[in-house]
Amino acid sequence: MQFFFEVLIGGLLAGVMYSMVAIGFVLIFKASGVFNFAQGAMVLFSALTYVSLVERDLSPWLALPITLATMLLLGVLIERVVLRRLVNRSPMTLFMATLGLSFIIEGASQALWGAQVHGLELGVPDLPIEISGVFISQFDLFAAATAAVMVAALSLVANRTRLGIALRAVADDPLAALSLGISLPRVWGAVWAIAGVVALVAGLLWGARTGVQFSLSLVVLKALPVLIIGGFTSINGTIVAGLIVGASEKLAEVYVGSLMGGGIEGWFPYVLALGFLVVRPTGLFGEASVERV
Amino acid sequence: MSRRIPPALALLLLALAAPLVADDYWFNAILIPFFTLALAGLGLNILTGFAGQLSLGSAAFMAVGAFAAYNFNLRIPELPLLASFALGGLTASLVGIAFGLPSLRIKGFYLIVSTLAAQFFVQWALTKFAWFSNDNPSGVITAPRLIVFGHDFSTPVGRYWLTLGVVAGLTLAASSLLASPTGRRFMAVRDMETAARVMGVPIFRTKLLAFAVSSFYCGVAGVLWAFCYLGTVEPHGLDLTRSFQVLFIIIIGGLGSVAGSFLGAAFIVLLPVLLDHVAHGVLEGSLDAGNLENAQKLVFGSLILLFLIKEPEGLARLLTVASRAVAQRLLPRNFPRASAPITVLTATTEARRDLFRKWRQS
Amino acid sequence: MSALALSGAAPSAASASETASSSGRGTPLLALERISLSFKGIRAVNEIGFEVARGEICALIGPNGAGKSSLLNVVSGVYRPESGAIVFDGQRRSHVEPAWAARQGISRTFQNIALFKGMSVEDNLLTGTTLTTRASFLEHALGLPRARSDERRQRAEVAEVLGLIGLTDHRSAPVGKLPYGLQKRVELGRALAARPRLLLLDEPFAGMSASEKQEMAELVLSVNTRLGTTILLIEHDMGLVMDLSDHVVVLDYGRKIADGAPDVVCRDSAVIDAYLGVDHTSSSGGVPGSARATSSAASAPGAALEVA
Amino acid sequence: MNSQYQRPRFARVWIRLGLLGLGLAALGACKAKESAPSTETAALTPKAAEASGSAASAPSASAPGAGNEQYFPLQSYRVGPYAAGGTGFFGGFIDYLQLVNARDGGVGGVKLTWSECETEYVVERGVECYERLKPGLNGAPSAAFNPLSVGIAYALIDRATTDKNPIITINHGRTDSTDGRVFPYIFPLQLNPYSEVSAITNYIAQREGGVEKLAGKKIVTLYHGSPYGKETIPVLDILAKKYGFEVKHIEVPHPGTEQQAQWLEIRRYQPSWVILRGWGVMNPVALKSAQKTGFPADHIIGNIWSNSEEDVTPAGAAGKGYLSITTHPAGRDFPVIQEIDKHVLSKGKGNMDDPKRVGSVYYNLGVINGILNVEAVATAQKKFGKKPLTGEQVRWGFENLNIDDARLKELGALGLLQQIKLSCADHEGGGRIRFQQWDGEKWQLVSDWIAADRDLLRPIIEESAAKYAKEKGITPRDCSKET
Repeated sequence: MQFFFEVLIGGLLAGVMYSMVAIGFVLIFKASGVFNFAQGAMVLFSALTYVSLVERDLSPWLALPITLATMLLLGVLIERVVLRRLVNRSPMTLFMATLGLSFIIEGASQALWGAQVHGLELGVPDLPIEISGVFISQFDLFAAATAAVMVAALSLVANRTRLGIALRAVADDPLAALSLGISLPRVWGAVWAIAGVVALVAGLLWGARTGVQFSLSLVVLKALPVLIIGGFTSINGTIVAGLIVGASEKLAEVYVGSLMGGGIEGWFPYVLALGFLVVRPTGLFGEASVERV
Repeated sequence: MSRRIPPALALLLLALAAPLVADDYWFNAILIPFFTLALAGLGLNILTGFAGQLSLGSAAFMAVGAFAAYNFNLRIPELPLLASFALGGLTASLVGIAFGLPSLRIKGFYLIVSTLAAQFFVQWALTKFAWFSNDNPSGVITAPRLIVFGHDFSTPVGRYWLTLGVVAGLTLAASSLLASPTGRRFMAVRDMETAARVMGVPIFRTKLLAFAVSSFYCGVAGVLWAFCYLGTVEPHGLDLTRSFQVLFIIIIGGLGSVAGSFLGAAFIVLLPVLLDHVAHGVLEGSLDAGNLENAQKLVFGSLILLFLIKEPEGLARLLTVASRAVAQRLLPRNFPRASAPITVLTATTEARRDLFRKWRQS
Repeated sequence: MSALALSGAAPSAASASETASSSGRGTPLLALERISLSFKGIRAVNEIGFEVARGEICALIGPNGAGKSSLLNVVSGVYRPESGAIVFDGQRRSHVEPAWAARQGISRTFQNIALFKGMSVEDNLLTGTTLTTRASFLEHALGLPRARSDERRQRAEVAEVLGLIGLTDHRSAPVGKLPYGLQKRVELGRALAARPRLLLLDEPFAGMSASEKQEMAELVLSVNTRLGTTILLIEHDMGLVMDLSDHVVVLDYGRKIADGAPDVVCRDSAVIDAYLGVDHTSSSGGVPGSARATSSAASAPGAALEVA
Repeated sequence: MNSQYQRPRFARVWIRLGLLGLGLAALGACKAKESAPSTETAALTPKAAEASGSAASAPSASAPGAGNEQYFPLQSYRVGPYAAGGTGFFGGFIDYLQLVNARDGGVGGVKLTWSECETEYVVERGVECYERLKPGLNGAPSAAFNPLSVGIAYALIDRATTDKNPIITINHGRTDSTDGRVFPYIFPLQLNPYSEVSAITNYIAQREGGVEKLAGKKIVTLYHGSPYGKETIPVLDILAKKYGFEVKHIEVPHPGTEQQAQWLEIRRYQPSWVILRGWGVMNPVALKSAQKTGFPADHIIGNIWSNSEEDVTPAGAAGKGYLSITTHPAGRDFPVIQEIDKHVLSKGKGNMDDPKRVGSVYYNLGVINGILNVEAVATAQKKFGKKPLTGEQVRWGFENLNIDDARLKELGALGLLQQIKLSCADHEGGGRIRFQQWDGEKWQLVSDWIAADRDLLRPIIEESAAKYAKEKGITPRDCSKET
């Protein structure tokens, strides 16, 4: 039983890590309908930039804002240079564009910072704390807390700031928003910038967990099922989905995987997501669209 | 359709001419992978470009095809090679149908979860169960000798002919299928599912058929990949990266265009090699291999963006535009413009007026 | 009532009598029985029932949100009613599947054009004949005889329809690039290519110029008369409705408020109430020539009231 | 698409294709015999050579009119997920070749030359590179290929055997290619996966205080969910039966960024040792997760692909005490590395972007790989004369390679490289490993050479090789006839 809880809690915490990446997707998709596959590359880029700066003996307190600025810049740049030229294209085209983007970002970040593997210490010990025989990773708790703060901040932005309101308007009905004199490009630029920041947070936490290296961009694969179960457009949905995926995949790996020879974590979340979709074709929190003909 | 044939012929002529100039390097490193990937691209194009179902699982179906063909060939020794090719493809299409089932309910981006599930599950299964690779300790399969009708095709040139033959045949079949009522059903589902449904197009069967045919093509491409190109394949060699590569092929080449699959494949196969040679030649090594490669990534990504921005319909479209331009100069009549005056209309209106008069008198 | 009026009313009168006799001969082609349907709790259609006789043009009118399109969707199987029944050619169904409807020869056009944008005009029409395909996909892939004969037959049928809708010259144009009016016509053609027994037209004249409306109206008439196709159409333009239809059903807020011959219906007080204050001269202004006088006379509430 | 014109066209195309097919078949039949000399490649590779030559700043490579050169085609990878390994290995390799040129003026007067082709560890890129590089360089014949990638090596087996080019898969590759009778051109030098686990078991026995102490012990192998990872499962089972210990195989799906579940399972199972068969990011994550779940790092033994600095440093503190095997200790104190420093690095010709990585695990692997290649060429020269040699001749050199301690001393590689003696039947040779421990900064050697029970493994290998031979219709060489 104690073991079960260990797995469960570990899974939930891992799930939060997934959500963190997925949120980046949601923001952009909600605002501009772009399925931004480059999010993973952005995660890699942010972490790599930060680490490399620190390794060039820059104090973290200097490196962090610089990286932050870089990500903001990157976000705006992407909107300016790429998406603005792709307005009114099919979602598919936009998706492709982000695939191209991820190539560019990956290439650029390695050209810039080289291909070495880096360690990343955030000064948070990764020693387990034991609660009635159940080991819980301090770091993962810290990560979860960070995620919570981030989500809170995001909802604050969404509800309290003019940008947030504009953002919501655009998400609801771009045309109406346009008629209200909201500049779509500006909102999109802002969203991409925010997504960049989210990528930074995810990048730092994942980087500290796995080390900063090329395969950091692969965390996308963990985020996708979360994104899909969450329904693409809801941050809360993403969090919930993350918890579901994390917990179920770990439990499945331990209890089901052992029957199938293990290693099922790779595909289980996708099959799970598939199951969800068959029941709810637009995910847990996605809006179902009524057919108007 | 008419715009698909000339490129096809041009390609065939090129293919015919190839052996006169090409050497082992070209066969082994350029031509064979080109045709193989083109076939895979065609497969995905049938599903995504024509039937409008986005898929990120092409490599999985390639893997299924390769491993299935390998096992058929291994376990039924008297089976002719081409038969095992076909069986490989059929197995792939069965798997394709299985993972296509959710398309009944799931639409758009949500559907990629199904094909991604295929991607990861297939890879896992092929690595996990040693039987698939005949208990090879490293889970890698190796191609048998390529003997068709008693002729040994194991040499580079031989493998080239074999690939070319298979690809050419399947391409023709595909073009005629896509021009047929079946092909129109695919596109109807892609363009306006509801309208297609009320016209009696069996949506689900059509989608499944698209999955089946597409996976068949990918499967056979996988067999060629394993047997004719690499002579070996491990599940990891056909992973998500490959699926994306195939996706790029049809994006760059042109969604919903048979010729596009080939153009895209040519682009994907040649570009890295070309960039590599150019960089070596021009930069005279002022760039070390690492940065060179990064540069390639940058160029590649930028080119993809460029295409999406400038020519969303891909190379195929560019080609058509070019040929149209030429053709229009030569024979302007053959190309009715959308802005053509509607003379006929008034005429028919007159005809109808008479009709009414007759009818009223009666 | 002038000769003008007669010339306008005559056809409807004539075909009405014809309908009477035909419905005497047999059951109506389509009968809706107490159909109800709601979206997210809101009743869009409330126990509506009416009949469409063989060979007639039946118009479904009413203000926006009256549930007209919903009814059409019920008939073509896009929506599934909560209660009630659809009887087509004597076959009773609690709901219809689109495939079944198509096989029965029910085909339709859509309020907002729903063409296959990526395909040429001809291919759109060919898709209309999809049910007549005999050969399997394998035969198609290999270009076997049966596939070829399919192809030949379907192209022949489509060529005919192309002639009827006057788009032979545009057959290979990508449909997305055609002007709106022509797209509407292509959609009608696609529906016709299926050789329908019942043709459902959802606002076939919406957003058309006067001349386009006239052409479309004549097209619809000729389909009804020449091919003998029964037509159920939705239209806001009273004038056109009066001219075209043998039989009008008026809906309001999901209820049926009137059902009968045009001239009867347009004098119905309930209908007038429903339309009071709704200005139709603008839309009927689109109706060409003779039609206008009658229609405005017939449909303008004022006029109707005087008569009453 | 306006399809009504295309029926007739199709008919025509069908006919054209039919004729074409016949023509092709005929052409193919005669073309199949001949193999034209490369025009494109010949045209391109010199440039390529100059390029990477000057990049590697190898005087010999850019020297024109090379009539007396031995060429090393390098299918390197310096970007992508595994770049860290590639840059180190090929850096060390190139630096050693530079040393031989700078210090001894080549091998027996024959200058060494090389050029690089980026594979990014992707199989088909590797194949493309092989095809591009195999014709040699300005007439300098290629000695041997060293792709340092299992996948690429596999794809090259058939091609290399037909082209008579040796493929060196040092410390990795296909275990049964140890049987040189079936795989005449494949060389899993020093250590194949089977020997690896066998030697690890012997080390554990030593730590536990004798083989008999193994009985009843619990051992977990945490393996990468790939063919490479699974390869040793059968052998470990055999060893477990032999010594009476319990072994549990736990898979980590690629890429291995998530291992919570696996390590919780390990903790529940309470093994005394964990053998880590990791790959790339999986290694640091394993160490991190071990720490999370409170498993001691000094009872985790990393295998040959989990033993580099790059595998540990990202884990930070969690890596302290972690054990791993090595066939080539890290460090710069070995005379040969000093020589490289003296003749190459100090002259600013070093190949490494990051000089700090000289003496790292991957760098030293590159160096010993260089030594083995060069020694093979030298050995072959004894038989075929001091001139550029063909791949086939170099193959002979490898098969008759015999490096004893005396020779190791001369090479300045005593303790860095193990004694190694290859033969026609045995393409592995060594089968010995040393153990190192991570002190948080660098690796510390904690054991001398420990050998695998190669006699125990040989039958399994031969069986597997025989199966392959049967599958491919190969008749094994009769080694008694080889000279």
